[in-house]
Formats: sequence, structure tokens, C-alpha cells
Amino acid sequence: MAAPVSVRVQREDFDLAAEVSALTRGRADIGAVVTFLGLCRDEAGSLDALELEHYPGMAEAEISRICHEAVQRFGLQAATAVHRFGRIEPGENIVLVLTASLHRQAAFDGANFIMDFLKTSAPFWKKEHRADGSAGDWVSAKDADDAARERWSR
Amino acid sequence: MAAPVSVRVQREDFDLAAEVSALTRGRADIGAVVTFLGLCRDEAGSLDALELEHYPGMAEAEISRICHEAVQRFGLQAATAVHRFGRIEPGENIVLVLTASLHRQAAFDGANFIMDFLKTSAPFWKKEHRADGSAGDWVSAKDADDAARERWSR
Amino acid sequence: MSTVNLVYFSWVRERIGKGEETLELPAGVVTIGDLLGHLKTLGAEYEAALEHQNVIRAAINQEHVDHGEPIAGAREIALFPPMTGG
Amino acid sequence: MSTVNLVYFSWVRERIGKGEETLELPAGVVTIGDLLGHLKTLGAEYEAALEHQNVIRAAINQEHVDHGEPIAGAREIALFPPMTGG
Repeated sequence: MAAPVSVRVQREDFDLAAEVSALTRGRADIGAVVTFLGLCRDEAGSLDALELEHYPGMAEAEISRICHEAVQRFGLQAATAVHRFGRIEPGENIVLVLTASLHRQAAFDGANFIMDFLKTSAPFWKKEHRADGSAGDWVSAKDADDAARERWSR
Repeated sequence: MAAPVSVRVQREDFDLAAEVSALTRGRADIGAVVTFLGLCRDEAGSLDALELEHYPGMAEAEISRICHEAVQRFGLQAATAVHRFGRIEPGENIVLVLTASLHRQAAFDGANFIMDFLKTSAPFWKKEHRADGSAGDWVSAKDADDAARERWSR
Repeated sequence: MSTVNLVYFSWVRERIGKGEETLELPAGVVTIGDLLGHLKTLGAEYEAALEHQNVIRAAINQEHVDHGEPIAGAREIALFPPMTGG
Repeated sequence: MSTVNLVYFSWVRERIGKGEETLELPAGVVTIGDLLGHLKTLGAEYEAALEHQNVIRAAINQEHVDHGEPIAGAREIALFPPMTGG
């Protein structure tokens, strides 16, 4: 049986506990679940909100490709990813990744891998709305994120 | 301000969502939260339950030492660990670790570090109760766990 | 001449001034790189959007491709800056 | 002679047959290693528990220590197998 992969791209918030429960409910063969929760930071009060633009269709497809690759590579029992779009304020959730595996390192590596590729390959773009009302800039891609992805090259 | 570290050792189950919420509530400076959830596996139906023995006092103290070291080493904004003891059945929770940080890699590394040291240094011992009613054995420590800890040697 | 559906995102979209359009392409436009070169001849807004051509990312039918990728048969071509999700 | 509170866990506890005890130690017992050697003279149950002396872990006042650690001043000494939590 192929490991279940669940990917959603949505405007509304998500429920971490419900996602963990959906992934573990009714089975006793999972030894480890790692979750990554990405939140909007207030940047020391300078940020009013982020506006997340995405490429509908490709966003889901690309995150699914990444999750399936992680399942295959690390032997995961399941992987879930939920990414929000639209206006997101400081303290709010942006992205959630869950991985399940028999042993802990696969779940850690799988979630880490999914986040590194999601950052650099999933078609989302962040625009900043500043607290001082000035026109927001598009967030620049970071070299550090490319470097993080390169760690996984075989 | 020192990063908050919260450690509990308890018989009763824990609530992952409540722990995440306790860690993030009322602040907008956290960018990433990683959680690790360790569960009791049924070992293909052969396991009836685990009995977890611990060293009261030292268990809390040792996990606190590990969490504080992770906070220091990875610059975490917060770390939480909850470890259960007593009888735990397949599918039930055993251990929960949460880390919070500005950027994702610190939270991943911090949770991974805490689990590697918790496995090999926190005074807990697992005894198996077999589904066939035979006398359970104490689980043997794994060389792989020592190797995982050694990864963090500088 | 071939017809192609183009979609733009983030500051590529903002600078071009629209999120999507359908264009007829001349015969010499074979790859994504050729397409970028052609678009830059269409006006100042395209020039501004695609000025730093090497940073522009492209997808054909919702999959990432390099600038050397042939565009023949593409239902949808997307152009956008490096991604900043997560 | 010095008095020491000992606590045992897991199969060390099971084999010795008790979870804790207070013992008077002869003057020659200086380190954890000495203590293990001394305990093995107290009966077959101690011999069985501590047979593979190098795998036994020790803590003084709830902190891990090596077998070479002096035990002078210890309020509580714990002996146990390698840990298997998490």
C-alpha cells in the first residue's frame, strides 16, 4: 500500500491537532510523528501582515511531488502538508507539515526535506504590508534556502 | 530573558495542541515550531503494552538539562518536553518534544537533538508485555541510539 | 504562429500589469529563453518585468522547467520570480 | 564506614530484588567502580544484577557519573541498565 499523502492549499487556518489525529487515528504501527509549523513573525512590530500569492493548481501539484519524494526517500508511513494563502497577520499560521514513520529520524528528515523543497519550489510569493503604511515589498528569496535544499543532493 | 523550558514527567496522556498553544500564545516573534511525538507501536500485533519505569526526580532533571542545552546551542525561543511513564498501549503517546525558533532549521535541529539525548540519557526503561501473555523482556538499548547522539559531538 | 496561454505571478505580474494573457508567437520562438526574449520586445512593461532574465523562473503545464526547455505543445506557461513560500 | 542510600531500576532492581536500600560501606570503597565490586560480594542476587559491570550506569545525586567517580558525600546513588525511554 502506498503511504498516504495529503496536500491542501487554502485561505483558512488549519488545525494541527486534527491533522495529527487524522494521520494517526485507528492505527498502531506509527512510532514517530514530526510536525513543522511555520508562523508569520511580526519582525519586531514593523510588519502589519503578509499577503501570500500562489499559483493555483501548481501549488498543490508541486507540494504533492515533494511529499511523495520524501515518502519514497525516507520510507515514511504518511505525509501531510497544508499551506495557506491570502492575508496572514503576525502570530498566524502559514504552513504545516506532518510526517509519520516507524523510527524517529525518518520523520525528522522527511519533514525537514519537505520544508526545504517547499521553500524553494512551491509556487508561493510573500508580499509585506508594513506597519507604517508604506508600500510593501515582495520578500526576496534567500540564498540560505537554496543552500538548505542543496544539502539533500545525492 | 532566558528562553522558557517546560518539562513534565507524568502518567496521564498529554495534549499536543494545548502544548503548542501554550508555547505560542500571545507572542508573534516565533517563526517555526517543530514537534516530535513518539508513540507506542504494536509490533505487528505482538505487543500488548509497554511498562515504562522511570527515576522520579532525575527524569525531570535530566530532560531539563537536555532542553536547556538545546536552547543554548541552537538559539531556541522555547522548548517543551513531556514524557509519560506507567502502562502504555499500542497507539498511545509516549513522549512529546516541542521547539520554537525564529527560523526553521534551529527548531528542527533542537527537537532532533533533544530526542537523541533523551533516548540515551533520560532515566526511563521500557518493559514489554507480549500479546501472547509470555513474560515480557526489558527493551535493550540500541547502538543506533548511541550513534545518533554521537552525531552532535563537536 | 502558435498560440500560448501565459500566466504571471508576484512582481512579474505587477510589472507586466496583468495576470494572464493569450499570445500568438512567431515561428522562431522555440524555448522558454526565446519566449522571454520575444516578450521583452512587446513593450516597456515587459522589459521592466523581465530585465533580469536569469532570475525569472518558468513552468510549463504547472511543472518547473529550465530556460532551455522547448515550449511546443504547452497548454500553459507561467513566469514568476524565485519562490518565497513556507 | 560511611552510609549511602542506593536506588535501583529496571532489571538491576528486579535481580537485586529491591528498589532501594541503605548500606554501610567499608573504607576501601571510594568510587562507583569500587561500590559495584563491593555489592557483588553481598550475595548471588547482586552478582546476577551486576555481572556485566561495564554496562551498568550510575548516577550520584541524580546526575550521570562514570565508574571512576568518587562517591564521597553522595546523598543518593542510583544503579541501572542503559536507558530506553523516548
